[in-house]
Amino acid sequence: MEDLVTIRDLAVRFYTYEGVVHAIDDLDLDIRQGETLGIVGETGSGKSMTALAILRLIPYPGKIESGSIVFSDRDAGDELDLLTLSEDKMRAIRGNQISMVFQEPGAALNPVFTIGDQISEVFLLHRRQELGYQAKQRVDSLLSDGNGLAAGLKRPFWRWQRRLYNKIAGESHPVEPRLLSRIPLFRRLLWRLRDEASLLTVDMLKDVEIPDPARVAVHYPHELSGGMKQRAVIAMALACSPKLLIADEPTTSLDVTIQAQMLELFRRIKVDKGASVLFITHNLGVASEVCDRVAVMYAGRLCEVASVEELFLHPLHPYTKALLEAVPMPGRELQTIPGALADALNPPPGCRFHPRCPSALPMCEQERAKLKEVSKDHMVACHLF
Amino acid sequence: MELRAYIIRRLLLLIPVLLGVTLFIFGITMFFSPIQRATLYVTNLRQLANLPAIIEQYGLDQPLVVQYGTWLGQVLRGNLGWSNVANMPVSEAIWHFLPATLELAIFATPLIILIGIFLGSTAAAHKDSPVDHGTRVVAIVGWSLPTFWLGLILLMVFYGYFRGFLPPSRLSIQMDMVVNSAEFIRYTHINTIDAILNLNGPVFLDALRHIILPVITLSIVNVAFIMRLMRSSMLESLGKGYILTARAKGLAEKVVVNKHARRNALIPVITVSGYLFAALANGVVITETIFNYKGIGWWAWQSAFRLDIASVLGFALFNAVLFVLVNLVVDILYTRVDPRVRLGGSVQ
Amino acid sequence: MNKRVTRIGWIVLAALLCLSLVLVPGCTTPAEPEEPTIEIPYKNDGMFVQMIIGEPDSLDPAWCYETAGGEQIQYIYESLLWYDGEKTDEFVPVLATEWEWNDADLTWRFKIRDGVKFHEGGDLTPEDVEYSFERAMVQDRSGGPIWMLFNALLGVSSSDEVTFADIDGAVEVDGDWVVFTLSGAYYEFPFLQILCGQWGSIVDKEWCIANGDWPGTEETYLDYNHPAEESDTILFDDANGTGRWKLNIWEHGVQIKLEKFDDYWGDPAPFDWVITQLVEEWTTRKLALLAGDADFVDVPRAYIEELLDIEDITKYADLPGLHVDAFFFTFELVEDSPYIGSGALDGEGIPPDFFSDIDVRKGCAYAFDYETYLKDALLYEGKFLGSPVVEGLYGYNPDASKYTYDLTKAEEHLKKAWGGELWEKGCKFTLLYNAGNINRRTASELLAEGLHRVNEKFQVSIQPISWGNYVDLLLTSGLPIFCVGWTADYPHADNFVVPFMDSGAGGVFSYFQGYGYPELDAKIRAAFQELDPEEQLAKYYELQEIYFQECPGMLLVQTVGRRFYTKYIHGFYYNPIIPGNAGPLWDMSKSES
Amino acid sequence: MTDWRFMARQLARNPMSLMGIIIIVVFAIIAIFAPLIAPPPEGHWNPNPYMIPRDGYSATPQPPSEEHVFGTTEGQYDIFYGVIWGTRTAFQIGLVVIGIVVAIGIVLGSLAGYFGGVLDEVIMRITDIFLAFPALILAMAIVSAIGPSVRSVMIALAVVSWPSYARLIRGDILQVREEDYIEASRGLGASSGRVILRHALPNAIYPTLVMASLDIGAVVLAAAALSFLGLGAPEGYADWGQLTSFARNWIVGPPGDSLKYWYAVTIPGLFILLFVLGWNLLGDAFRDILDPRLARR
Repeated sequence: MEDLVTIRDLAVRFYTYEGVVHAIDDLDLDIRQGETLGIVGETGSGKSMTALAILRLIPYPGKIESGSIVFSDRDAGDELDLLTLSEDKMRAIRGNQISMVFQEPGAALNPVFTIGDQISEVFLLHRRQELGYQAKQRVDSLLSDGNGLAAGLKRPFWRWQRRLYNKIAGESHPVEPRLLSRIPLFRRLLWRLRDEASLLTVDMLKDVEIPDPARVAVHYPHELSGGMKQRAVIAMALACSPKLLIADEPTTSLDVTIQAQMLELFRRIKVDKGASVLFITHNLGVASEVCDRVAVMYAGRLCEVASVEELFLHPLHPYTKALLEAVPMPGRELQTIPGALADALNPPPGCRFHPRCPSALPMCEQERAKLKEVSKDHMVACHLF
Repeated sequence: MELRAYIIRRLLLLIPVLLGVTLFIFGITMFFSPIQRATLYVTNLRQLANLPAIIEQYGLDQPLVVQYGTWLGQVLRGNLGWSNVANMPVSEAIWHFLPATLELAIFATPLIILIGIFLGSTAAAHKDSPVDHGTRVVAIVGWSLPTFWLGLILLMVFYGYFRGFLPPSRLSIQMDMVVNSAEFIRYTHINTIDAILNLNGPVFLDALRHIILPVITLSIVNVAFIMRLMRSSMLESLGKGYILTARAKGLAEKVVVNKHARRNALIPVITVSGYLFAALANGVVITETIFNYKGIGWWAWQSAFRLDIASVLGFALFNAVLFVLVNLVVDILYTRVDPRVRLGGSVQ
Repeated sequence: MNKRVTRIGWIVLAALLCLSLVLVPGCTTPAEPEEPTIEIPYKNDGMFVQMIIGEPDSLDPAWCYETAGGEQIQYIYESLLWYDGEKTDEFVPVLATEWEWNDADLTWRFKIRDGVKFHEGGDLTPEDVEYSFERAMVQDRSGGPIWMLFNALLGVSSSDEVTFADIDGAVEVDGDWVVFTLSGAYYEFPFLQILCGQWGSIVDKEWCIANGDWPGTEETYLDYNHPAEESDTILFDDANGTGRWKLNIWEHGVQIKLEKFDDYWGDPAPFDWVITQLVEEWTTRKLALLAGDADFVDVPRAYIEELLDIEDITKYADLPGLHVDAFFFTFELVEDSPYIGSGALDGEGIPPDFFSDIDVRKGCAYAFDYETYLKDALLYEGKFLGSPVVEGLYGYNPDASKYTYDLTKAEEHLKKAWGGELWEKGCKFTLLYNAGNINRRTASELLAEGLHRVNEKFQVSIQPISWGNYVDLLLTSGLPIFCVGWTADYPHADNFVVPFMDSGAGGVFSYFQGYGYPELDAKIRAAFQELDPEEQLAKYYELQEIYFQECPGMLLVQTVGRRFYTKYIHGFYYNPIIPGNAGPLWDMSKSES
Repeated sequence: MTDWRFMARQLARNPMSLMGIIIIVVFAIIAIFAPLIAPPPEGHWNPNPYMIPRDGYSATPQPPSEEHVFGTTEGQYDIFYGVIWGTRTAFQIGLVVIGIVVAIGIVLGSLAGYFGGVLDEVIMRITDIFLAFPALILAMAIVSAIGPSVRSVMIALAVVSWPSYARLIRGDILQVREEDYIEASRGLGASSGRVILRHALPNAIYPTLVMASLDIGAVVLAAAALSFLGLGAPEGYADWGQLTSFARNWIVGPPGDSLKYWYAVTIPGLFILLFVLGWNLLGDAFRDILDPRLARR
C-alpha cells in the first residue's frame, strides 16, 4: 500500500518576542492511501501544527523551516512537494484534495453567513466547471422543451446563458464570466451556478446525516446545535471528496453521545469515500476506535509509530507507556506522568522526554534518538532500543 | 412588530433625558446674576440704566424652578423662545442653520467611515509591518491636530496661495444670486442637492468647491476614530477560527480578508458610528467658524459663548433627539448586519 | 528580529516627521520668494460686497440702536434731511425740501418732498412723516433710542411720562408741511442732528398698518408700547423705505442683500446690489479682500500693517471716530468688593472710598504711559484727549489741557494722597477688564506697570472677566476702576458731557462712579440750553476743564480709524456720524479703471 | 490576565509606543525644569510666573532673536517662555481632568455595575443626559458660566467627560462580576466593598487605562479649542491653546510673504500636536496590548 503523503524531516519554528519556539523538529511521517492515521500527544506536542503544516497554514509568526511534504496525486499520477508549490496551486489543493475539520465547530463557522453559503462556497471554488456543465444542461432542457410566447421571448437570454455556462464548463479561466462575477449587480446573472452549488450542498448535508438538510442550509451557525455544526463542518470538508481529510480533535468539544455518532460518521466516510484521514486527538480511547495506525508525538517530536493493536499491546517508548497508563481503566489506579510538558522555548537537550523518563540513560541527556524500525511497521525513537 | 415596540420604548426613554439635559443647562444659568444674563440684550451702554426693566421683562430674577416651569410650559406649547444670536425664534433658527451642517455631514460622514474602514483593514491585514505603523501614525497624527490650526492652514494654502481656489463660506456671490433667484427652487437648502434637483451644474460645482476644505478638515481629524476601531476588530476577526477554515477551503487571501473577516469586523464599527455623529457635532463648531460655513455648530457656539440660554436649550433638545434617533437607526442597522443580534439584545 | 523592529521604528519616525513637516509649511519652506505686489482681480461688477463682523438686531428704525443695523437702515430708509458731505453741522434736504425754525412757538416746520415712492409702491405724504415719528414714540422699546425724540420734543425721557395726547401733539401735519414742537429753543440745532439718525427714518403709514403695525389710534397705542422682542415689530426684518436700495433678503447670521430701487426719486443708486456678509474670522476676511471677493472688509486695527503696502488697496487714514475709551474711578466701592484686598489702607488692599481722593486719581492719570498705548495698542492711530468731548463734536476744544505720562508728577500726587499714608503703606487692588479685549488689557497693564514704577508697594493685579460679569460689577460699584468706551448718538458735546459728568440717570458713567453734584448738573444744563453759540462754546470748554481738574476718569485716546477698499471703489469721504464703516455708499461707485 | 511586566515589555518593544513614551518624557522634563529653562523675569510688577512676560504691547509678532528664541506672538508675548510654561499647564489640565474623571467614573461606574438595580438605572440615565449633548458645546456653556480661567476649563472638561468612564467601568464590572473567582470570594463572605476593590476593579481597570491615556491628549486638544474660541485661560497666561489663538490672525502673513509669521503659528501648534501625539501613540499601543479581544501571541 503506497503512501499518499510523505513528510520528511519537517521543522516548524515560531519566532516570538520571547524567543524561538521549536514547534516541530525534523518529523518523518507517512500517510498511506485510504488509511486513518492517528496522531496522539499532549496539548502543545505539535499535533495540530503538523496538520497545519500539511496545508501550509502555519499562523504568523510561525514558519516552516525545512523539510518536505510530498503529496502523491494518483489521478494526476504525479508527486507534488507541497512546501515548494506555488500559492495558487496550493490553494487549488486546499479544500479540494486535502481538507480539514477543526476542533471548535462554533468557531470554525462564520457567524454572518448561512451554513449553505459557506458550503457552496467550496463548490463554487473548486467545482466551477462541473457546476457550469450542470447549469448548461438545465438551460438546454429549457431551450428544448420550453415553448409558447413567454419561452420564445426568453430564448435569446437562455442562449446567451448557455454560451456563458458553456464557457465556464469549458475553459479553466473564461473571461466573460470572470468579469461578470466581479461586478456586483451582474454577479446575479450567474445565479444558476449558485443554484447548482446549493443542490450539491443539500446532498452533502444529507450525506453527513443532517435531518431536513434543505432547511438547515439556510440557517445561520448560531441557530444550530454543536453536533449539527460539526456535521456541517465535516460536510464542508468532504464537499470535494478530498484525498486526505485532516480532523483536528473533531470530537473533543462535543459531548459523549455526539462523539460516538461522529466517530461512526468518520468510519463510514472512510469506507465509502476511500479518503485517507489524519485523525488528531489527545484521547487514546478515541484513537483506538477509529485509527488504523497511531503516531505518538511529544514536544514536537515523534516518539513512536505503530498499528493500533501493536501500539496498545506492546508499547515501546516510555512516553507511550506512560500515556497508556494515564488512561483511566476500571480495576487499576490512575498513573500520572511526573513533571510537566517540556518548555517549548528552551527544550531539554537530547531526548526531550528524559527529564520525565523513568528509565532514562545518561546518553539520553546528550543526543536525541533517531526513529528506527524495531519490528514491521513499528518505529520508535528511543535509546533503549 | 417587535420593531415598533422597540422604537417606542427607546423614544420613551428619550423623555427623561431631555428633561435632564434642559434642567442641567438651566442649572448652569443659575451661576449668573440676573444682570449678567440681561446684558445679553444690551447693544448700547445707555441701556445699562434699563437693565432692571429687561430683567423684569424676561423674568430673569425668578427662582430656577419658576423659570424652568415657564420655559417648559412654552416648549410644550411648541414655543422654544427667542434666539438672540440668530435673531429669530429658536425653532426657526434650528431649521435655518441645519441644512449647512447637514451638508457637511452628508459629505464628511461617508468619507470618514470609508477611509477609516479602508485604512483600518489595511493596517490590520499587515499587522506590525511598516504599512501598519505608517497608516496608524498618519491617522493618529491627523487625530492629534488641533482642528482650528489645521483648518486655518488649509485655508491659507488653498485660498491664500492658490488665490481663491477653494474659498470659504457656502457659495460664491454670483451663485448665491442664482440660488436666491426666483427660478431656483430651494427644496432642501442643501445647496448641492438643490442644485441637482434644479439640474443646475454651475451651482453644484460651486457648492462643491466651497465644501471641500471643511469636509477634508473634519475627515482628517476624525478618521483615526474609525480607523483604529476597524483595525482592532479586524485583527480580532482575523484571529478567529472561521478565517482558518476559509483558508483551508482554499479561498484566496483577498477573499478571506474582504469577505469573511471584514464583514464580521464591520459590526462594532457600525455600533460606534453613532458616536462618530457626536464627534462631528463637536468638530463642526470650529470648522464652521473658520470656513465661515454658517451652520448649527456655529450657532450653538455663539449661543453658548454669549449665554443665549434659549438657543442653547433649543440646541440641546434638538441635539439630544437627533442623537437618540441616530443611535436607534444604528441599532436597527446592527440587526441587519449581524444575524446573531436581536433588537434590544446584544451580541454575546 | 530586533533589527526589524528598529527598522520599523525609523520608518515610523520618518513618516511622522514628513507629516508634521507637510502640515507645517513654515518649517520646510522659509518664506520662498513670491512677487511682492499682488493683483486684486475685478469681480462682482455692479455690486458692493462688504464682509463685516456685527449683525443687526433689527431693521426697525425705531428699534435699532446700534451701528450695524443703522448702516443698513440708512441704505433702505431716508430721513427728512442729511448731513452735508463731511460736515456734521450743516444739512442738505432729503425728504424735506425746505425747513424753517419758528422761535415764538418753538417749532421746526418741514416741507415734504412730493413724487417720492416707497419700495412697495406707496407715495410719500406728510402723514407718513407724522406717523413715522409718532410710531417711534409709541413703540419706545425700553433701552431704545427714542429717548432722544422725547427729550427734544417733550422734555421727558420715555413714553411712560407722557400721555398719548402729548405724543400726538408733538408732530402735526400742516398741508405739505410737518410741524415739530420742541421742548426748548436750545434744541433748535441738536434736533436737526437727531433727525438724521436712523430713528428719524420715514416709513409708509398705509403699508405699515396694512401689515399689522400700530393703526395710529389712541386706544391701540398701549398694545404697541414697549415691545418685548425684535420680532414683535413688523419692521424687524421686513422693510419698506424710500431709500436707494430695497431689502432683498436677510439671511440671519449669514448675509443681508440690498437690491437697487428703480423708482428712486433722486439720482439712481451707484450699485445694483449692496451685499453685507458676516464673517467673524479676520484671516477669512483678509483673504476675501485680496481675492477680490469683497470690496470692503472690517480690518481690526492690530492687523492694518498687513495691508499697508498693497497698491491694489485704497487706504483712507486719520479718520477720527466719535468714540473714546476711558478708565473710570469708582468713588464709593461696595464694602465687600473682592477686588480691594483687605479693604483698608494697610498695604494689603484699599479702602472702599479709595478713589474719592483726588490725588489718587491724578496720580493714576499721570502714571499712565499714553505714548506707549498710542504706539503699541493703536499703532499711532489716535489723538490725546483731556476731556470727553472728542474731535468732530460740536463743542470740541482743540487745546484743552491733557494729562501726560509723568512719573514725577504722579509721585508728588500719590505722596499727598491719603495724607501720605498711601505712600508709606502701599496698596493692593485688582484691575478688571472684559475678557477678550486685548487693548483694554494692554491699558490695564500699562497703568499697573506705571504705578509699580512710581512705588514698589503699589501692587495692581489684572484679571479678565466676562462682559456680563463686568457689567454686573459695574452696576453694583464692585469695580475699583472700570474701562469702557462711548460712541456718539449725534455729534453734539452734550451727547458726551451728560453721560460722563451728570449725576443723574443720564450720566451713564458718572452715575455709577458716584461722581457729579448739583452745581455741575446745573452747569451742564446751562451749557446745553445756552442759545448764544460763543457763550455755549465757552461753557463747554469750562466743563471740559472741570473734567480735567477733578479727573473723575482718565481719558485714553480718541481712536482714529482707517478704511481699506479695493482700488475699484471710488468716492469715499469721511463723515464720522455715518453709522457703519463702509462709508457713504450713495456717493461712491465701483469701476474697473 | 495581563501583568504589568508583560505590558512594560510590550510597550518598550513597540516602536510607536516607544516614541510616545519618549515624547512624553521629554515634555515631562521640560515641565519640571521650566523655571530653569525659562526663568521668570525679576522684579516684574506681576509676580505670577504663569503670566508670559511681554516685550512691548504692539500686536505684530516679532521674529526669533537672541532675547526671544522663538520670537514673540501677538501682543509681544515671548513664545519660548509661553510654550515652556505652557507644558506645565498642559500636564496640569490633562492629568488633573483625567484624574478627576477616572475617580468619578470608578466610583459611580463600579457602584452601578456591582449593585445594579435602581442605582444602576439612575446613574446610567444621568450619563445618557451628558452623552446626549456635544461635549465641546456643553463645556463652552459651563466655562462661559463660571468665567474663563484655567480652573473653569478643567471643571468644564471634567464635567463633560466623566460619563463615558462611568459607563466603561460599569460594563467591565458587569463582565467581571460574573466570573467565577468573584462568585467564589462572594461565597467566602467577603464584603462587597472588598470584592470590588480587590477583585472586580483590578481586572476591569485596564480598558479604563487605555481610554485615559488616549483622553489626556483629547483633553488638551479640547482645552486648546476652548482657548481658541475665547473661553480659555486669561490673556497672557502660559497656555498653548491661547498661543495658537494669538497666532490665529497671523497664519497668513502679508501678501508676498505669506509665511512671515510662521514661528507664531507653527511653534505652539507643533507643541500641542506632539504632546497629544505622544499620548495617543502611547494609548494606541496600550490599547493593542490590553485589548482583551485581540489574541495575544
